Amino acid sequence: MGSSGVSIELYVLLSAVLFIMGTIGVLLRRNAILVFMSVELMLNAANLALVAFARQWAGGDGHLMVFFVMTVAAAEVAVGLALIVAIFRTKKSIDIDNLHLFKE
Amino acid sequence: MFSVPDLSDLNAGAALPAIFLGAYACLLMIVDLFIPRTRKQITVALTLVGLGAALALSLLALGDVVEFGDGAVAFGGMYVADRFSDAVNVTVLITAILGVLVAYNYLERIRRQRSEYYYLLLFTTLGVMVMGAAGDLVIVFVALELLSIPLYILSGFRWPQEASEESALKYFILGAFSSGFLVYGIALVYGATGTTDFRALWQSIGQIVADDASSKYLLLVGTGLVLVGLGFKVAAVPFHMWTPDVYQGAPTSVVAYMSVAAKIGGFAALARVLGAGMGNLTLGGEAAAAWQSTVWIIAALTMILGNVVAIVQSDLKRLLAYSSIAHAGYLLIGVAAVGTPAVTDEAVRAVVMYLVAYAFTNVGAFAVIIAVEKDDASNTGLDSMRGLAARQPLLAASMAVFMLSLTGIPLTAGFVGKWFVFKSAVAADLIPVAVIGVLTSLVSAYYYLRIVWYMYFEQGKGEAYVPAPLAWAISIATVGTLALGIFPYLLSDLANGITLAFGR
Amino acid sequence: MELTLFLIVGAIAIVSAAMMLISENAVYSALFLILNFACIAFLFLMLHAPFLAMVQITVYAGAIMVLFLFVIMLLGAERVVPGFQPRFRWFTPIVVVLALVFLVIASIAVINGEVDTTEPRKSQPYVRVVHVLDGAGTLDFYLGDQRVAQGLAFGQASEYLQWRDGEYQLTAVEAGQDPQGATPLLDQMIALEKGKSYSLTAVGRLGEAAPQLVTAAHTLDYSDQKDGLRAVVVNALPDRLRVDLRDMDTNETLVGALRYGETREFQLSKGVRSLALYPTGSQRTPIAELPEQELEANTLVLWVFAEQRQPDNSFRDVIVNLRADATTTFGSPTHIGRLLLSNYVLPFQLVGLLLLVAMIGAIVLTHEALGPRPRLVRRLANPPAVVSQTAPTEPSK
Amino acid sequence: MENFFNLVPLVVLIPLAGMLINLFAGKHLGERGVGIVGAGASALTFFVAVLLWIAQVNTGYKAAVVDMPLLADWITIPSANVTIPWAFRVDTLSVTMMLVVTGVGTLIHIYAIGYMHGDERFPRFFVYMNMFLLFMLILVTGNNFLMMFVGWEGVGLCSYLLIGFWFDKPKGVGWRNSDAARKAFIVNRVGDFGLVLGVLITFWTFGTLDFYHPGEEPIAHHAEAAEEPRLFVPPIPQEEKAHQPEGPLGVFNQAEVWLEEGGHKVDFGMVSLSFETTLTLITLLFLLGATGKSAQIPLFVWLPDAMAGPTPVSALIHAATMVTAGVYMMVRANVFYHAAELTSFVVAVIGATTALVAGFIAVGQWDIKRVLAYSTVSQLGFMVAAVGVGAYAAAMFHLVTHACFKALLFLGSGSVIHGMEHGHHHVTHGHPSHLDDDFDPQDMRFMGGLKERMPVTYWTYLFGTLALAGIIPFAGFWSKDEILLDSLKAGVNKGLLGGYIAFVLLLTAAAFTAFYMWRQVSLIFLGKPRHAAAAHAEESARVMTVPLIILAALSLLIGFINVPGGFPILDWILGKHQFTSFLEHSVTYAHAGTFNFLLATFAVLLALGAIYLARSVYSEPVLATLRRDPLEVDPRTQRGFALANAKLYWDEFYFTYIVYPYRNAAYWLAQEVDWRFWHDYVHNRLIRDPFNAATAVLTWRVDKGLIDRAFDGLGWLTRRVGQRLRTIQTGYVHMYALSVLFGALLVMFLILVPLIRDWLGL
Repeated sequence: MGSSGVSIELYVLLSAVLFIMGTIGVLLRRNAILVFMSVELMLNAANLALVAFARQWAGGDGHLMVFFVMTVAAAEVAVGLALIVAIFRTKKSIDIDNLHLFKE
Repeated sequence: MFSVPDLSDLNAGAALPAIFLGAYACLLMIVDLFIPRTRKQITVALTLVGLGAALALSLLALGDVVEFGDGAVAFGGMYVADRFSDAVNVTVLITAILGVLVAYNYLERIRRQRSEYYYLLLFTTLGVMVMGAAGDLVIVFVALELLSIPLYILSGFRWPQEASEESALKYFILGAFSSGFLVYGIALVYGATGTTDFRALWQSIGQIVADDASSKYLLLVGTGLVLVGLGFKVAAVPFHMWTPDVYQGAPTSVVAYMSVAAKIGGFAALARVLGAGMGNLTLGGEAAAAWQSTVWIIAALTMILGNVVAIVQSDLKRLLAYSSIAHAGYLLIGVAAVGTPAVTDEAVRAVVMYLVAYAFTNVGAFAVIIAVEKDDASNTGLDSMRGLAARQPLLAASMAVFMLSLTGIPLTAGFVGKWFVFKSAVAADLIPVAVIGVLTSLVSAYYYLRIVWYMYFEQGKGEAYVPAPLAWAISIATVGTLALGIFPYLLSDLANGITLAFGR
Repeated sequence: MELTLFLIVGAIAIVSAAMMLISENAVYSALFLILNFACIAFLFLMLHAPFLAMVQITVYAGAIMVLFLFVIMLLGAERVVPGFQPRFRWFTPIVVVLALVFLVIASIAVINGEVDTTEPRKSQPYVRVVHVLDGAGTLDFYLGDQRVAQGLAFGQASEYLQWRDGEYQLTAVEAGQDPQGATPLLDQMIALEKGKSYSLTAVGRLGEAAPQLVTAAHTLDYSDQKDGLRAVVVNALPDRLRVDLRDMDTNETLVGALRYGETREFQLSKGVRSLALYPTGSQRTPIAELPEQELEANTLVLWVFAEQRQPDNSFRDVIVNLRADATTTFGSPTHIGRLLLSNYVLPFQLVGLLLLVAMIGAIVLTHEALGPRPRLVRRLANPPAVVSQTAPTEPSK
Repeated sequence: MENFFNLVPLVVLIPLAGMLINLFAGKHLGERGVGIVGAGASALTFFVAVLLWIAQVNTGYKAAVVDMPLLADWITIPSANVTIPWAFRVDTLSVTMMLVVTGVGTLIHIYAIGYMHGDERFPRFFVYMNMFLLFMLILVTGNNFLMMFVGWEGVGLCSYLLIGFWFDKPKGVGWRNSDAARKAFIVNRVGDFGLVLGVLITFWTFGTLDFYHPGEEPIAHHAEAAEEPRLFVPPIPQEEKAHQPEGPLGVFNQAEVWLEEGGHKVDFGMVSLSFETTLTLITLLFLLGATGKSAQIPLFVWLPDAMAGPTPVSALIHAATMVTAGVYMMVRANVFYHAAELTSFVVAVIGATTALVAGFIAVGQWDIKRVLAYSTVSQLGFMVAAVGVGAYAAAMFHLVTHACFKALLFLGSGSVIHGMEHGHHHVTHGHPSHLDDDFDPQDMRFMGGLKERMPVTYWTYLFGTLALAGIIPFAGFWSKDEILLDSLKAGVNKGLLGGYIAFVLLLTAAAFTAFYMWRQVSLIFLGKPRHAAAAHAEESARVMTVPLIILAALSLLIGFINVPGGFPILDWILGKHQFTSFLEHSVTYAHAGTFNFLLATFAVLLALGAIYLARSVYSEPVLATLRRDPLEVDPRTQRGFALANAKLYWDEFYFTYIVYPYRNAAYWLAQEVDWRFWHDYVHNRLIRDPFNAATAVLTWRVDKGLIDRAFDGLGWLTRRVGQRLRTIQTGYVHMYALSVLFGALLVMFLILVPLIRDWLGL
């Protein structure tokens, strides 16, 4: 357990930057696949923060949380991509701005 | 802590109803392979048997007849089998039974009679049950996903119908987006406290509060983001926008179940996280928790927006979507009251009672919509209610009961729920928000009673098809709504035992 | 050096994320995202999380992203959607502004979050109490005014409990008695420090040798040696001034001249051993023996030499043998594996179910044969409305 | 005798049983069966009420609290130490109300058998009527505010259902009925809101909602209570007064104790109010509830429209019972009102003003039932004003007498309408070409001369009219006189401004009452028939006329239960203030008035004068050719009549200033706030426009082609805005995601507010 030489704070700040970039991706990209990828980026940023905090607290709980986030992400991706495939068949488009059947 | 515990040390018995349901669902998947396509009613019957058995187990636990396991804590603190979780189990299992009953003929009619529907429903029910027993933020997250992902799939169950697909994709994208916030919030809370376990969290927060340590910033921002994730699930304003679109597009039988189950899960998690994990997060020497004001402001916004916008809706499903947003607001009042330590118990009970009342009423209302809906998903407008009383007097009477209950008229379950929630809010010094609650529920009378009006006092075709399972579901819901309204002590007696095992 | 490395990797991560966001071609985006994940995996390594780094590469960058690429290619979707043109021109600036506000708030929280360290925070001390107080029945132990052990019998130890550091009064009373009211059998101040573990052993004999507390501070950290283990011995024999502990097979003296009330920590190599206790200087008859037993690597053993009162009021000297596992190095596969199979077994099962659900979902949503199927011979209840309903009188918008 | 008290659950259970029987078996019972069940349930309940009354008398007027079987722990939360049982209170006040509700109710049920004969939904009508009895009895027998509220809401619901009972009548009529029902419901919700808030605050203040706990006797601590000695029961001895019951007190006794102690504060979290202020707040909120249910200014507008319902409904619900619920509630809470002087003043003014305004409007109405409706509003105003001046017993007395004669008048009007319809049917029978679309059986312009055709109706109606006008010795004289005297006394003896105001307004209103009632009698019964239908009208069936006769007798006699002390001879024969002393056992501040010969004479002369005036205006020759009202023609009274006929433009006022703005606000909130605000305002105005403005300025400055570019830019901008406004209201996922992000920021901001405050040093 040598000294890492880098403050935990920097890791967490980096994670915040990545998280925000993921958020921006979700909000701005119109391609549904890209939107999912941005969500993955957000989850990864959260993972980075968790690992950094786990380092700080020298505890295993953070690592386990990361493990579960990864697994859940895998499950989400499977369902999400299936949905995209389904909607592509119907609409021949995966532009999420084309999803506006409901108006009020 | 330093040795790998034997599985029997985990006190897994305490989680028996949930474990049973999970195992049963897996088994059912295998058994279903051997059931021919044309005889899927067997699968439905088996699903109902499983849910009924789990309900029986939960009732035994709730009534203290049998004690499964040893004490409340199971799985090393991950699962908390206290009265609260028992009550959540019972509520969601009743909802699931009603959900299966309303789905069977509906799926038949829309030609989607697939047994996957029923397993997915079992899994999402399991998600809610675990959520209600969460003792750790990890469980909150995992159970939330186990609750949500099947619902995303079910929303899209009617593909290639565009509306269904679209609602599923919207729900999914926004759900994944908001669970990103949830995870980041959990990360920040973990960073501030070094733990995700509610008991340790409580201690750790106590220390931060006592020292007035500056890590409270991290903690508060983390708490806020966790609220975002859970607020999305319960459709609180301003995270509500998905609700009308999803409710309108998804198959109605899914919406009937989802509108209640997701709320039960979300509010159970809110009560757990805020009540048992962060109830002592008090700053500046105040008695109430720091998140209380946030929650009640959100509650006020939710009630006002939900009720006001519902007034101008012309589609029943959309109207009930806004109505469910409004009810999330009333429930959030109860959650806000949890933040005052002296009324935590009372508020948690109020939330549970409201959920029970809401479960019967709302599933019932959607069941009526299923009855009038055409096979091509049309005829869900308000017009479909015109003159229903003439053709279908019993159906119309049930719908009238549900509408009165949603309005909160005395002698219906909805009144009892509202009464307790408002009372807890008054006890927690949240008088303004109680006043807003009373005012907005007066406003809500307008659009609920308009439906009653259409049914009874206007001419129209008012067609409906009520096959036996649907009729059963509607009858159960009606009887439940009325029984709870007329004999509220049935509910309040049970509720009196409800406590959160941790959190004081 | 490390800082430089961090800055370089972090910069690559940010740039690759940005490139992912602005690439018109979805395939490029996916590739940039893989690069980003690789950077994060590298950062995981720097944060002493080797296992997660490995999972990140194999599962995320490997499996999940391949799935993404596969679907992009399958749909031919790499260019079908306008990449970065939101429908409203004002939308982009708003998003950027809100995102920046979010970032500022999060940064303020982090900077105030007391995480500006490079070292892991020392954990709060772990404490356990051991009862070898001769002549006493079962005991309750209190640290400060909180109970640490209840109804502890002779020769037993409590669980390790995590405690806040500081000075505490440790009192022992007979089981079930009120610590305020009763005269404590033992009453001693102790100081607990962060990052250490304590075995607090109550020794002595009622009535004769004053009961006292032997505080053995040791560490529970994983040993650097693969086959080594830690041993802590405590002499709790009031009548024996000095004792030696020897390995009976090799006749090696492991501990020499241990006084009453003293404690000592030493390293041992793993293996099968049988031990015996002799008065210092004498080699003939052991006072007490510990039968042959296997000592495992990376455990902590506590041997307390104590006298046990027999039913006829005579004494017999015994070696109380207590063992505990060392904490494993954090972040290692072993560590995570152990946690997964102990405390985290419930979420582990749940995500298993979740993957199952995802599988069902993927099938249900895409399998052609599961789409709408021919109508069975059933009564069609509500035929589709042919004529559209009359216009609602309520204004719908 | 005390065992009789245990019968009280029956007053709820019998109507419930009647309702259920008719609900499930109504179709098979036939009209006769349904009528017997419905009216029988009501009669049985009356019988129970009589038994309870006897028990009251024989036990020395002891109040009893009886739990409903099965519902004793109606709402119980042990942890919070809250118990709200479903408990009935039998005391003199609730017994009075029970007798009125069931007694008048029974007669009206019987009458309805005849009146509703042939209606296709005959059973449903009796289901609703019994349901109404059920809720009304819950309202008056409950021992806590929550039960009262349950009944309150329940009668509102029944009223709504019954007003809209004929929603399916052809053309405009059905719509009018349903609109009236909705109007009643909505207006009442406004009042209910006040009541709910009042109950919540009461609960907050006292920690209970029970009026009195079992075994607790009302205590009166105020000095005034001692000043005005009770009439027949010796006041509670001094030493007993000091004795306070053990354990927690019901709200009223608790209020007395706190008032006696003085200086009690009520903590509302953010603010802490003195107990007296709290009481004022509670009573004002209750008053809001009462203005809704008892149709007072400003919420009276629903009652005249409610006459769209069948006439028995008007008689039972909208004249005799339900509308008096507000008065009952205030009398029940007399301890509160007695202590809250400000509220009492407001109550007196509102009541008296309502009495006058409604009396004035009644003069200008043509519809026979509308006149009676405004008359009801006016008489309710008398009762409310009585509460305001502290004459609680007088208010209750007037409630009882009014129930009798107003039910009589309504039933009489129903009989007239019936007769007119019969006549009209007779006239048009076999003459389908006989076009007579203008004909309205309720319009008094088509009547006239019915005295000969319908003698029983005429004579009973005359009794009712004289009672309402306050002519001695009819019932109205006694009760109205007591209210007038009490308000004058409140002004003179206690120096209350409200008393003077009430006295003047009420006296004027009394004159109007006599005038419009005689106008009505003249138009309906006197002169010659002005329409063929009136000429062929026929007397109603026995089942309808017998209740009329009974009620007419009651209108004459019921006033004698409370002959004031000092009235010559009669007070010696009948006893003084019987009714008041009966009430005194449960209404702490009930006090008897005295008799003032001068005032009584003046009031009677005033009424007679008004009748004389009416007689001269609506003389025989005028009546013979009546097309327009003489008052309408006469230039002196023209404008006044127009105002009265247009109901003082009260509805228009509401529509212009409340209903439309409210509806617009709802739409505004829905469209503007939810869509425009999120999507347009926040995004466009707050963020996009400044952004665009900023960029525009930049281009301006930076770019060389200054003005051209600017105009081009503006044109482009307007086009874009137009496009956006059109496309914006769609379900874009991005919008929703943005809303989530915005929400995240909002939540973060809200949760950090305390820390931000610390930072800024606030």
